[in-house]
Amino acid sequence: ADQFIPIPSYRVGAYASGGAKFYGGMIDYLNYVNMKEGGVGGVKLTYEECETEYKNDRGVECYERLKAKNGGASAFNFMSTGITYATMDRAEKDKIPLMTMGFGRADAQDGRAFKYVFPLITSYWSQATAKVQFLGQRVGGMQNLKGKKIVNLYHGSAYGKETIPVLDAMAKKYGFELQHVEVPAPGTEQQSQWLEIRRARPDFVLLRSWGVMTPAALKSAQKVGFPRENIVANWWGGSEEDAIAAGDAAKGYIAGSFALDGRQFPVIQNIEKTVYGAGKGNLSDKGFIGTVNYNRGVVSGILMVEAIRAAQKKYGAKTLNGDQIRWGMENLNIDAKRQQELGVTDMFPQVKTSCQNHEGSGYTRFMQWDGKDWKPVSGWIKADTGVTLPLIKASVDKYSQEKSMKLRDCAAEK
Amino acid sequence: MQATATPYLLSVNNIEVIYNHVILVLKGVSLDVPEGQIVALLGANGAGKSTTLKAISSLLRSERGDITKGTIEYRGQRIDNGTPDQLVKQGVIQVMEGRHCFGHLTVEENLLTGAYTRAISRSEIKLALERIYHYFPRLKTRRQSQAGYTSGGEQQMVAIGRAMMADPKMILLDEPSMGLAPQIVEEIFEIVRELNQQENVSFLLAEQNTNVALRYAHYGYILENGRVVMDGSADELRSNEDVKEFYLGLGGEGRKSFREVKHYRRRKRWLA
Amino acid sequence: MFYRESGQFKSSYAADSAILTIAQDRLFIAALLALAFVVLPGLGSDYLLSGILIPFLILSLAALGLNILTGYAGQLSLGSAAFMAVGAFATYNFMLRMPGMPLLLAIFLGGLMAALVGVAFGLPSLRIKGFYLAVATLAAQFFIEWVFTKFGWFTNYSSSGVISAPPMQVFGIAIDTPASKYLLTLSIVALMALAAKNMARASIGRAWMAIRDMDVAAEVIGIPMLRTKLLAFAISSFYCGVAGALYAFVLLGTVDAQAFDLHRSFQVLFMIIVGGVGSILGSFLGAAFIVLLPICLNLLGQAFHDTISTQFLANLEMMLFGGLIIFFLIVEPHGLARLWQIAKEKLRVWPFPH
Amino acid sequence: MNPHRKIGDVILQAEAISLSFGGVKALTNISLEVREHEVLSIIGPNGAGKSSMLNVINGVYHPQQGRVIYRGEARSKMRPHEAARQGIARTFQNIALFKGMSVLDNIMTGRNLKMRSNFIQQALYWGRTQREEIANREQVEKIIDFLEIQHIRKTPVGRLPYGLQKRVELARALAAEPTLLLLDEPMAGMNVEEKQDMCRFILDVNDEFGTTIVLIEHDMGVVMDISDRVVVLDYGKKIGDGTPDEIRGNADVIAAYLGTSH
Amino acid sequence: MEWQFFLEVLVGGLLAGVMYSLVALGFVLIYKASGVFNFAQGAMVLFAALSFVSIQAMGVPFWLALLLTLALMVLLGVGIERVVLRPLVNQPPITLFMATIGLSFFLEGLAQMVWGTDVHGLELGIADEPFDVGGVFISKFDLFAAAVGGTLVALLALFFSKTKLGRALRAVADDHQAAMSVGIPLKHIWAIVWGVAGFVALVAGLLWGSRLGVQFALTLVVLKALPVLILGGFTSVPGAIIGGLIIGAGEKLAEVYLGPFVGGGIENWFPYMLALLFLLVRPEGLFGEKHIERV
Ligand SMILES: Nc1ncnc2c1ncn2[C@@H]1O[C@H](COP(=O)(O)OP(=O)(O)OP(=O)(O)O)[C@@H](O)[C@H]1O
Ligand SMILES: Nc1ncnc2c1ncn2[C@@H]1O[C@H](COP(=O)(O)OP(=O)(O)OP(=O)(O)O)[C@@H](O)[C@H]1O
Ligand SMILES: [Mg+2]
Ligand SMILES: [Mg+2]
Repeated sequence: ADQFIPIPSYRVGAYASGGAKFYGGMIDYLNYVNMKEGGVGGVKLTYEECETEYKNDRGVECYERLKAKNGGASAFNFMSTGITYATMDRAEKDKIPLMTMGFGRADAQDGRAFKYVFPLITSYWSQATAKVQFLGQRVGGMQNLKGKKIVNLYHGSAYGKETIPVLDAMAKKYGFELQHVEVPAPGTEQQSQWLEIRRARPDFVLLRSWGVMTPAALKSAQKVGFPRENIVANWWGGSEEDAIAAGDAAKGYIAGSFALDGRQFPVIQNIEKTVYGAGKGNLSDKGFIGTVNYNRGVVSGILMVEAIRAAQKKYGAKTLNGDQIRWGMENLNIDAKRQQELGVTDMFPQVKTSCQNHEGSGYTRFMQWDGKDWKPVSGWIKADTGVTLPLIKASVDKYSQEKSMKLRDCAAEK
Repeated sequence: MQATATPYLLSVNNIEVIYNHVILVLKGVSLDVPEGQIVALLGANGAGKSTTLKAISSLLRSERGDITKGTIEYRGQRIDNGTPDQLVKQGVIQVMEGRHCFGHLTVEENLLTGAYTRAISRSEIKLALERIYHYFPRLKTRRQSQAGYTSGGEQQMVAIGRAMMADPKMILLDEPSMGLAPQIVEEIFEIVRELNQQENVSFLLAEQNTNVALRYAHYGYILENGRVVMDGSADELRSNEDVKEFYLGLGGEGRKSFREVKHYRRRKRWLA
Repeated sequence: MFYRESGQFKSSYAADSAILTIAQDRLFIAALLALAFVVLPGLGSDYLLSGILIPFLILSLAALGLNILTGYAGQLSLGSAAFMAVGAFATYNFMLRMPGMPLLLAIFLGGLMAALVGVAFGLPSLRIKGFYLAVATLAAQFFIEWVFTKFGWFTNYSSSGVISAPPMQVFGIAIDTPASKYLLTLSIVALMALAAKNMARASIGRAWMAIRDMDVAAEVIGIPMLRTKLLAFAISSFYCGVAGALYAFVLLGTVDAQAFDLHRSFQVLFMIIVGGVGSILGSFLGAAFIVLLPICLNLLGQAFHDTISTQFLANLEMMLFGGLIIFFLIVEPHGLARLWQIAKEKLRVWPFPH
Repeated sequence: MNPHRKIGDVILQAEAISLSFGGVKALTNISLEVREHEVLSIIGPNGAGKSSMLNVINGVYHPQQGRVIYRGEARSKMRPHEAARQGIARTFQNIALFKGMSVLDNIMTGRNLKMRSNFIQQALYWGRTQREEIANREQVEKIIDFLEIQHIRKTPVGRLPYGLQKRVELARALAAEPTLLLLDEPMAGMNVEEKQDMCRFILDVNDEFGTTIVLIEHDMGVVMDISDRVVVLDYGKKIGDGTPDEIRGNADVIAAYLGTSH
Repeated sequence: MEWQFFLEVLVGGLLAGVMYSLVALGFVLIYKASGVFNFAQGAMVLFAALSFVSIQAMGVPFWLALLLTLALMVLLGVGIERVVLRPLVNQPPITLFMATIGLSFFLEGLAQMVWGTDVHGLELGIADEPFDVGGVFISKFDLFAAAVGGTLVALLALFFSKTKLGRALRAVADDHQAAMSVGIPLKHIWAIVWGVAGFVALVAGLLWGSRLGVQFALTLVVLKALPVLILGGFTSVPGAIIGGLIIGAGEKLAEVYLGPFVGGGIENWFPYMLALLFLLVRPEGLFGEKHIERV
């Protein structure tokens, strides 16, 4: 029997550089599992790619193309907020889970409203709170944030504005002064924004950037002489691509991450040995093994496979349908021990999901670019749920009412 | 047929032209222009005069027309698959129907573009310009105004002058008299004759104004929807009854008033 | 031989100005409609219906709208996506703020809103022409996109700036299966296409084309520039607005303003140019080309995906797509519709060459 | 003779028109009258300002000085489409047909003024619209027969030879059933036979519908034969105004325009 | 302080404007010389920059790499003429426009197929440290860019107005067929123009590339160039630079001083609105050629 995993990749267009590595990593891991254990519980993993070009309508087409193939799709990970929105209703109806690891709707971590959406490890909101806590550590304690001035420089899009309410809440809670500055998408030009920032003289700049906005921001920061080590971005700004593009202007700049880069992790080394050893590697250039995006892809693969394992425990080792995989994702438990077995200790935080909690972690770690490489500069920082949960509740209520739907009763299920 | 044999400057052999792969316009046209002669191409609207000229100057392709049969030779060489600029360099240039001036360029700049293919010094260019202004004094007064804003007739003059700037050996004139005041028409044809006699330039001119055309041409062809239906020396043609009636407007008893022409007159067709 | 109008005489002007004058054409269209309305909903797979046909139809409608403005009235516009956005967000807010409003009515009102905005941004067209106007319509594109991302009201303050479709029904029938969504879209598109065709062959259509071909002459024979142009903007935007509403509600279900960004505008423009400016049929052919071709190429690519690197394939597909656009333009600069027409002319005289 | 032919009183009057473009004086202080039912020709060398004069009359150009009085109503500025509403139609020197449309549609466009149905009715193509379309189509067909262009009804105008295009343009102008018809070199690029036909059409229009005609033409034969009156312009000035015979005799005119060949 | 800040924004805007002009120039060139709105300009910028850095990555020294890329761009120009433009001579502008759209897809695909999709940094060796003029910060890099832009414009402007070739180019733009009829060889003309446009694209690519990194998003800088283009006029080389200055300064000042009232982020649409206002007064842009309409 086979278990089918759709790969809605994007290897052309604006975001190809990231997409190619991410899906490369994911595919490599699936092959690795097949080659090492002959699949999951004897069930071979199969996959098929479909080019989305990071476009909503192409994404929908890919979803429809792959959802029913080879015994039914296990779960989709589009790595695109837009496509995820565009397929949410369909997934709900088709009972196929969507992995939105690190992106997508923050409120989707409430499994009662979003049964089939899984913002695993960390949602945008969790990261936002983590960023502020990281700054707290930098100034020696949250209390010292009081009176500090922080600018939130955000991408002028739905994605960019998403964290404004959370940050406002944090500002209220810790009494720092927060100024929101919008960069019109796509963000190739930021002169005026950075001049304003220079005038405002903030202590830190929280960067909610994306794509070309990141290098442009760093270059402009350099131009107005703003120290890069006081700029903290979320994970979309935290890959090699983002830093390299900015050249030496990126030195010292900090970004969040939910999956560390590097080849030191056993799992990466094994993949390289087994998969690339056998010449089955997906990357055209082995050099990119261990890059941030590649490792994210591997993590995505791991979570996918672990979900399948969990599901097989309940439903038996056979081809499973989307709804059963969903159960698996809802009952993930990757603790220290399991991480040890997988050889991913410290690569990403422990994950334990439930019917109510589709995020399962909420940890973020921060890395600094030293000109060549990302170096961790913090431990795993837990989201400030005191801030996020109320917001999630409010947003979920609005959603369920707009959709005129009633929430799942997790207690009833089991 | 072997190329070298033809004694003519230009000879068109039985060409067929199709537009857009569907519209058949020329159905086997043949004509010859001897060196140093003025040959008139007559015919009603839509007969295919302009098409013939465009076929020769190979401007046809830019209108999605193709020569599907036949050959065109200039000085014994095939030119039916050349490009316009090659032809101009060889001395064949066309003055297109409907003026086609460069609207945004000044009158003078228009004329200058005519000399594009000639590698000559500034002073020579000045002389060439003066020559044109000598032929068309009106252009001199409007030299600095954008051609797009000059009157119809002025534009016609620009177009002809522009072609003359290339100092060609053979000019394909498409309806030179269109929209010109009578005495300018005369002037232009005088210029044609002058160029022909002094500078031995040969002409192939498509003309509706048969009257004038036949007065200046040595030889003439008459085109009827895509076929040559008659040809002969200017005098022969002028004395031919049908030509008299249909192209010169002369009935048996001299010129008819436009007021009196009978409505029901049926047109006689030649069979080709 | 078989495709001839010979022996089919038109006895009245009405018959002569009918949309389909040749019996074979009428037959063909009838068959097509039967296929679309009866066969496909029954037999078509989810993938075919909601992965391919629905997006194809919706974008055709947008193309139709732009074709009215650009193809018929000759006003080049790069703001189509913005007007789609207006349609989508307006429909959403109508349904949200006036509970119980029927879907179709909401969509219609959404279209009207788009029309209003269209007229506003159409005003400059009275002075500005050609590519200048095109780039000027970008102002509409960026401004409207900005408004919808900027002001939370339009998205009912959704935390992630998206609007989500409520459960939909038409005349009591729930619109939730691919088939029902497909039929809804198809009906709307078919009707509006017919309306467009009618306008195109009536006096308003002629007025538009006149302005397109030579506005001075048009004014000299008594066509009022202002009214005619603005009407074109209004109707065109209405079509785009409805398309936008369908795109948001029927196709995606949840969208943010970025779904209607500049690329969408360009996409729609590509459709009409490739398909044929000033041709209803062209709008559909163009949409088919732009929407389906990349998918076909991608499917083709799948065949080789284990022999050649997907990376390489993906880019190759893109090159092929561009190459094919150029190829078809060289074959027929006036778009696929004209190609189709010429093919028919040839067929008519077949087997004789001319 | 046909009752229409007797020339009525002045319907259009240009008073001291002056028009210049930057440096170029196209018209200086021109006054002329057009009488009902007459055929008035404007002649003059190239660039004399003939076309500009027509453009002033139907509001394409607005003169710096002077005014135009049409049917007793004076105006100095007027949009072309208003002129059209009041019954002034025209053809153009450089053909201005709608290249993208068929002959039939081009002529139908000439009747847009006569159509009342709104775009919603048209979208449904029902009732009024359909009636209108057919009624007007009948009118147009009359004109098509009259000008003998039945065979090219459905051809795109772009493909037509020059002469026929001119004819279609005339048809489009006639479709508006004008009281004043302005023709700018309608016979340019035609051979004698076609000119004869064209003259016939013009005269018939003038006879049967009593349409007043202002004609610009360079063929003296035509002008002298068919006009009732001739106005001569030269470099924007009026140098002659009178019956063909008077003009033939006018010394200035001979010097400036006719030359000795006539 | 306040006026200093104002100056800073103004100067920054003006300099940014020149960067836009650089991209706009490419459009002007091709539009002026063939009446084509070249949608592929962005793709050409990407192609040029990507080729350059990739060649450099092979260990080729800077200047040689520059020359090689230049040669490549000229080759590209010739190719485009042969394959795309020649068969489409004398076709309506909208058709040619669409052809260039096809071209842009092709180039984007090609660039990424040949050189890969990876992001490259690009250092021209001009450190972007600001230097201080009485409290007003001015970026060295921007000054450099401005200088380059200025020179390019001056050269091209001369070329078009003074040379025989320039005149021929304008003739072609007016009427393809007539130009052919007087013997202007379209194929050479277009090859040259596209070659030069390729060169301009290269310059723009290098300057922008060293700002944003060489990556696909380079194609987006076009969006900044379009308002410059309409404001200056499609057909005017000086217009490109002046338009750039106006747009640059305008959008920056607007963002800083008007932005706050509407919550900022107006830089995307403001330039277009600004250009629109200018168009309402001058429908062909500040220096564009008037559209001639005679009847
Ligand atoms: N580009 C074109 N596409 C299709 N048909 C064309 C084209 N150009 C000309 N034709 C057709 O070819 C025929 C001949 O046209 P052509 O212009 O050669 O006639 P002509 O003798 O020059 O007439 P005229 O005296 O009016 O100029 C006409 O019937 C016309 O319809
Ligand atoms: N829109 C315009 N802009 C600038 N100059 C113009 C314009 N229209 C006409 N002119 C100039 O005014 C003068 C008269 O032009 P007009 O077209 O009226 O002459 P015409 O008598 O019609 O000549 P033709 O018999 O050659 O058509 C010409 O010198 C022309 O250059
Ligand atoms: Mg001709
Ligand atoms: Mg005139």
